[in-house]
Amino acid sequence: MLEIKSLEAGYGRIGVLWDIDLTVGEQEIVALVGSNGAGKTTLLRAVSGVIAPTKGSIVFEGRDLSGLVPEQVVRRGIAHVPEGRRLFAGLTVRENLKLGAFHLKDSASADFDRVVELFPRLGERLDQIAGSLSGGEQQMCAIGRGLMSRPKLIMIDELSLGLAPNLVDQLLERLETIRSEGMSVLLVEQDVDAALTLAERAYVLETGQIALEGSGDELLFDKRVREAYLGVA
Amino acid sequence: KGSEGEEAGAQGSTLQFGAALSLTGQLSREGILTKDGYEYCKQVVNEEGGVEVGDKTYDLDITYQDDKSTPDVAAQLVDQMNDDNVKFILGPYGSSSTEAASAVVERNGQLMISSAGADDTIYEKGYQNTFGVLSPASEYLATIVKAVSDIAQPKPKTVAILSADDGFSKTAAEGGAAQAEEEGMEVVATEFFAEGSTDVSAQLTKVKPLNPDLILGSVHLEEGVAIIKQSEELGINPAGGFGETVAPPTPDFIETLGPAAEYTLGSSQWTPETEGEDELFGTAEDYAEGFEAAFGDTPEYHNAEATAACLAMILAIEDAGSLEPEAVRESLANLDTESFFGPIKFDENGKNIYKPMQVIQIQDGKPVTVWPSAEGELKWPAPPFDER
Amino acid sequence: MAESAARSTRIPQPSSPAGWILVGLGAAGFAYLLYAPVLLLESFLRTLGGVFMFATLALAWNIIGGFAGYASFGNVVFFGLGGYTVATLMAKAGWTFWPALVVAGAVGVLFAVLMGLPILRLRGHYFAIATLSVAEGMREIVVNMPSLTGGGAGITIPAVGLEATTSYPGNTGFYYFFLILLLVALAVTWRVSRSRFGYSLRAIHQDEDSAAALGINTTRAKVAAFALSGLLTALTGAIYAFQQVTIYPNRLFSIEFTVLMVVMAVIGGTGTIFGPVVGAVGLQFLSEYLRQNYLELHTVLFGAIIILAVIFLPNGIVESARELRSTKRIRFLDNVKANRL
Amino acid sequence: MEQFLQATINGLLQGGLYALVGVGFSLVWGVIHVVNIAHGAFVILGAYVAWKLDGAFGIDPLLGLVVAAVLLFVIGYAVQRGVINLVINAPIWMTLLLTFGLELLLVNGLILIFTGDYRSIATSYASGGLSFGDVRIPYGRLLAFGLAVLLTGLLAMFMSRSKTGQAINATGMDRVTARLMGINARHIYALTFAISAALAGAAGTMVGIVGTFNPVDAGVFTLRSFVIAVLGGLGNMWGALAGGIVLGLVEAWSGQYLSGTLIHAIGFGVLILVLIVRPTGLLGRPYSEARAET
Amino acid sequence: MTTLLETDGLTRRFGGLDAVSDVSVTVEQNSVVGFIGPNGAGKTTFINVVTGFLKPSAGRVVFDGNDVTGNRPWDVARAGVSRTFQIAKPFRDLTVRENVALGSMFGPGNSRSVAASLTDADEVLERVGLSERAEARPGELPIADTKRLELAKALAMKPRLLLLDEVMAGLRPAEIDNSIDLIRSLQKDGLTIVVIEHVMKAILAVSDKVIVLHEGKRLAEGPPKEIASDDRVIEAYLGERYAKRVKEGGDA
Ligand SMILES: Nc1ncnc2c1ncn2[C@@H]1O[C@H](COP(=O)(O)OP(=O)(O)OP(=O)(O)O)[C@@H](O)[C@H]1O
Ligand SMILES: Nc1ncnc2c1ncn2[C@@H]1O[C@H](COP(=O)(O)OP(=O)(O)OP(=O)(O)O)[C@@H](O)[C@H]1O
Ligand SMILES: [Mg+2]
Ligand SMILES: [Mg+2]
Repeated sequence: MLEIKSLEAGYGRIGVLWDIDLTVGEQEIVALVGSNGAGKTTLLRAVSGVIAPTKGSIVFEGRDLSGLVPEQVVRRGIAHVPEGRRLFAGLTVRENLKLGAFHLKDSASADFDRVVELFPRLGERLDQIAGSLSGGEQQMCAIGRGLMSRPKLIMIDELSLGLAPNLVDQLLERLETIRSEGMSVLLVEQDVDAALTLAERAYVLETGQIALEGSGDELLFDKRVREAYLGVA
Repeated sequence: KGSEGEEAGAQGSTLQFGAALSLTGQLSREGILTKDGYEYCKQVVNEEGGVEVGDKTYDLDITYQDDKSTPDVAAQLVDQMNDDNVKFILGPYGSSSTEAASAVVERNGQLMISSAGADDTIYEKGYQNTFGVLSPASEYLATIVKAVSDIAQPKPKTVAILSADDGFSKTAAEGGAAQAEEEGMEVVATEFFAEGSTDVSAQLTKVKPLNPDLILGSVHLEEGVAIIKQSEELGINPAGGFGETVAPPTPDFIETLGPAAEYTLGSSQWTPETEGEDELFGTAEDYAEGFEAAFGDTPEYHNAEATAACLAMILAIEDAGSLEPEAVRESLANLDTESFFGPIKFDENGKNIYKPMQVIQIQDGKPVTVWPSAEGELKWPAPPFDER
Repeated sequence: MAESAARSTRIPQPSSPAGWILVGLGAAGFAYLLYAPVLLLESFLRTLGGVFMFATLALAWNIIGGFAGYASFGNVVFFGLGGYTVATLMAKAGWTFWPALVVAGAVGVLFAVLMGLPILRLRGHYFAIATLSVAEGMREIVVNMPSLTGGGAGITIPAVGLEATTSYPGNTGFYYFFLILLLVALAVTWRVSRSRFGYSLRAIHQDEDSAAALGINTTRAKVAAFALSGLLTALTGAIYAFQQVTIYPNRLFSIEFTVLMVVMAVIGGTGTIFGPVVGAVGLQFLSEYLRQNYLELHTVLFGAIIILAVIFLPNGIVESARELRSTKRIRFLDNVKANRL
Repeated sequence: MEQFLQATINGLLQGGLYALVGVGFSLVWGVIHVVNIAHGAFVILGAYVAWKLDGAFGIDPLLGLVVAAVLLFVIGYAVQRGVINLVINAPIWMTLLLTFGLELLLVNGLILIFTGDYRSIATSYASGGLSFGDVRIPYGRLLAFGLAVLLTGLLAMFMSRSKTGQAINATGMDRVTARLMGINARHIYALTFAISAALAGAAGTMVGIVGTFNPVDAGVFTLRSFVIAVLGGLGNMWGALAGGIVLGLVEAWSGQYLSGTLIHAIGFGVLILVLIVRPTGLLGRPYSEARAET
Repeated sequence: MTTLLETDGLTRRFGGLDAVSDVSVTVEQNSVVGFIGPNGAGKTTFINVVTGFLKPSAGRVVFDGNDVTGNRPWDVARAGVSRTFQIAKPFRDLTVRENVALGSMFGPGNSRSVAASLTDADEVLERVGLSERAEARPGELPIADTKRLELAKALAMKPRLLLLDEVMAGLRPAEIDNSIDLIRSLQKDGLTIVVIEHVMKAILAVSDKVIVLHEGKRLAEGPPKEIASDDRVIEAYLGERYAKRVKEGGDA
């Protein structure tokens, strides 16, 4: 579904990603882990068109995404939940969610109900200004907004960041549901344990290059991964 | 003309005047009118063979600089001209710039004839080197009062004065009020508003219940238009009519207000009916014709003021027979002549108090001189707006 | 964007060779400026004095607007107050210039504190407009106090004859006054930029909450910056008033001054030491050149040049000069690419 | 009492005109963070368009108003898309500088084309009015007022109800994320600026109908717009209406009962008081200032 | 042990919502207190009230025996309380080093010169492992480094009480271990620390005492192990998976 080949990208004259090959299949959950500053966020940005790759290709459903700006990418069916939430701080939760469905022609009330069901907390806060939400509530709102665009592929940067443990559990469960409804998920996650457990396949990114890839379970029991990411010898 | 110019050049080049004018910014409209007045003067002088100083004849040239409608730039420019050895300055537009320039002129020993610095205070600073050909600010409104009390029947008993709050307008307002008392009229209100106001409804609303016979405005164009326009809106119809300083004679006033402008009295430094004549420009009417031939527009009084300032400088130089500023200053102080602009003669402060102003009235979309010499008859009293 | 604005706050290290060269050049330039009156035409001195004046105003604005990030749109109020203080004291109370100048400075500081305390609580644009309002309001108040200020007709400082309390310094005199004040403003800016105070202002600029969390008394720092800005601006206004002899409220409180201060600081580079000076010198000479050569078109050209400058040098002149030094060229098109939507 | 009524009506009507002048300014400033110094020049440009149409082709100013608005819409769109968008990621000061340059260009260009003469758009109806005893309501100003309320209301509704309005708000708060939502930020910015310019054009026409104008007045309108926008609360369209009306009333009342030369000082005083009590203006939302950079 | 921070009936309302409601807690000198609770429980609000960024609707805050209720943020800071922001608030246009130096420049009691502060900053950067990025701008930092920077700024103030709002969010497990070590060593240096985290592993590892907030109220308080197995806490916050993991893994 998503196919990235020998991708290179960076900021201005600084290169960050080198020779990245990565794929995400239909209805697949793929985890992307890697240390601090490895370039995970950069990779997602390159896919969604926020930054322009300097080399390589990104193909989605058989069509090349290169040269597309973010607003065109999202129309192709890729949602990007950015790092740091980036809510529209002055708008209400409801308005934020509605904007997630901006490019859809029809009214998105079904999606809306689904998001509220997924995050009941947001349901209670629909008319609160998003900027005044608690950190975790903001995270919910950001993910909910991403889902509103009815994507074929949703890329979530730091899914569990700042969320209460029970909520993370629920959310991971919901990702399963989302997947079974036909979406693919590309997940950047620091809770490596949870991410690898959930994901079919995973990539480990180190200083801008893919260091390892394999099924979730394979990596979960890989010695290097356990040492570097799970903190267990 | 070409050969004459060469002769003059051969005899010792040109005579250089300098002028810092508002060619851009707030006052650019008037600044450009002033420039045209100077240009016309130059053109005529050179056509008539140049300026004779002693046994030499000079071609006249004027350098212009843009003061961006700000007094400090005007002052700076006059200073620059001094460095370029330009000693004879034709005044900038407006009282503020004139006053700023006059301080510099005084220090540098230059000589300036003001064409548009009317505010009396300029001449009360004790400066020796600044002269003004125009009637001073205190005359602007007083003239209308004089005219009305002279020829209006019935003579108004009460007047209300509306004035902008800048120095020039306030001086004019005070002059008008004093004149009104002198003529036995009662000044029932004097209201001020900020310079440049386009909304004077508050002042009009205050004046309305006092029912003055005459409403006088000491104003610039935009405020003058606002008074008439909003009086119409608010249904204010003084028994006599309206009179305003500087606004009514300008074409914009009539064009903007249309029929509402009718009957408004205005004061003007000059009209083609002004009495007097001189060798260079002839009578006021000759001047108007000549100017129109040269520029395509009928002259406004700003043009005439400017030409008159230039004329005074030339007459003084020719009288002095010298290009020494000190000598020219002497002859300026003693100048006493008739001109297309009226008498030019300066009191000890450098003001031309001897020249009467003209009063015009808008009749059938044109300013018609009604006083002191009459082109047409005063139409009095003015009918209410909705009957025009 | 973060990046570009960032570099401009970097402080030149005084110990670096480039720093010494800068100091050397500065000293040479200074020596020349001191000697200049002997070489130059009187009226050019006046023009130069005007350039120095604007440079000082831009530097003063830079302290509150560039360092602290509180864009004052009403700094002209200090200019006007300084000018009117001097004019009133000299014309109405018969003071000489120097003590009047001191009082003018004090008035600037006092007013900055009094007005700063309530309105420095406003953030961003709201602060800008509050200051603008104060300045415009003050202009009308001055117009309405004719007995003290001469009202709309202005007030004249006696500069000739018996009433003159201080002999008029002339173009050369004012040249030196403005030069010295500019040097003072530069020194102050230099000091501030390297001091804890300067750091606290930068911190406030970028995140006021974060600054407060680190123990910075943001209220005090902001008021102090405002007062400093007010002091320099009031002194400038005071000298200007004496130079002009007759001053009017419409000129001394003209919003044009505020706009020019901001424009000069911004085009040179806000938050830097030399940016405002470079901006003032550049713009004044450009506008003077255009004015002399294009009698009626000059303002239109000036506007067009500003637009082009913004598009191709969006980081300010000083920043672009640094770029030129380090990379030997200015990437106009890259600049455009980096900032366009 | 009658005087008070008249003053109130004057203030209200004047306030409506203020609001119309200021609302577009508030929109681009408050929402997309461009301080448009050239706003007043757009107002004047609108006035000239209607004036010229009236003078040269005899087109009724009310129709001229529509043409002026459409023309300015196009100009505004082009200016934002072709020029201001080029520096949109530079510090906010740069856009201010840019529009300052634009204002110089426009104002002085207008002087070169139309001279600095004062103009006014003459209509047969503007000066007439309704009378209630001694109290008069002039038609021209009433029209301007009605139009201001109408346009401001429409704009407010557009901003809060329509999808595009929401997109404008969102883009102003975080351009990059807005694009991730599928919003074409370039177009949205240009559109916002275009709407603002169109409103300025409409306001300019009304200014021309009820009063006089010349290019140099541009600065006055920009200044007014600043005050109105902030008084009401930046980026809040109803706020601009409220701001305009409050300002109009304050000025009318202080002109009536205090001094005519202090009305601006009093207006500014009221503004500062409002800000001290409500630091985000009459109707401003907290957090509306939050803005994320790239 | 003496009490360093004490709140008494602390309450903060937003409109109809009691974000913090009648919270009375004590933080002992030189202890590490963990604060947990569901999203929106009021943890950040609590910190904001304690540090003077929000005025309390009711209640008192006592620091080191002095009533500091409603004091301005900088006064609280200079009294010796430093905090981090959950959503990082770096000075965007300063370098990382300068960011940290500002903490040292204005921190409690230590009005240090610019030069000295920059040296201090280097030390602190070393300690949090950010030395390599000293000349970077905050905007260029990945998320974990941004968190380290928040911590470094707070540390540079040399505070007595450190309030950490989710400084470990976004760190990978190995890095979390480093942070745990850092907190322990800070405690050894004599600091008192309040840690807000959703990363239970860290909370359990460092805390002497854990306080649970729920809907603005204090739900539970006690030693970490007790809290982790408290049914109410599991129900409201931890969820089954975590409870299970904690039981399996035990203390690290
Ligand atoms: N706007 C930027 N300008 C310059 N460099 C940047 C920018 N954003 C990120 N970088 C650099 O790119 C590299 C990769 O950063 P990225 O944010 O992609 O890492 P990451 O894997 O997402 O890390 P984390 O998990 O901590 O978020 C880092 O070295 C970072 O400093
Ligand atoms: N300024 C505000 N206006 C209205 N509600 C607010 C405001 N600030 C916070 N809240 C609400 O108060 C509640 C407590 O928020 P707080 O940030 O303290 O939660 P938290 O415990 O830190 O949560 P998290 O773990 O998600 O960061 C939340 O429901 C939040 O939406
Ligand atoms: Mg990341
Ligand atoms: Mg929180």
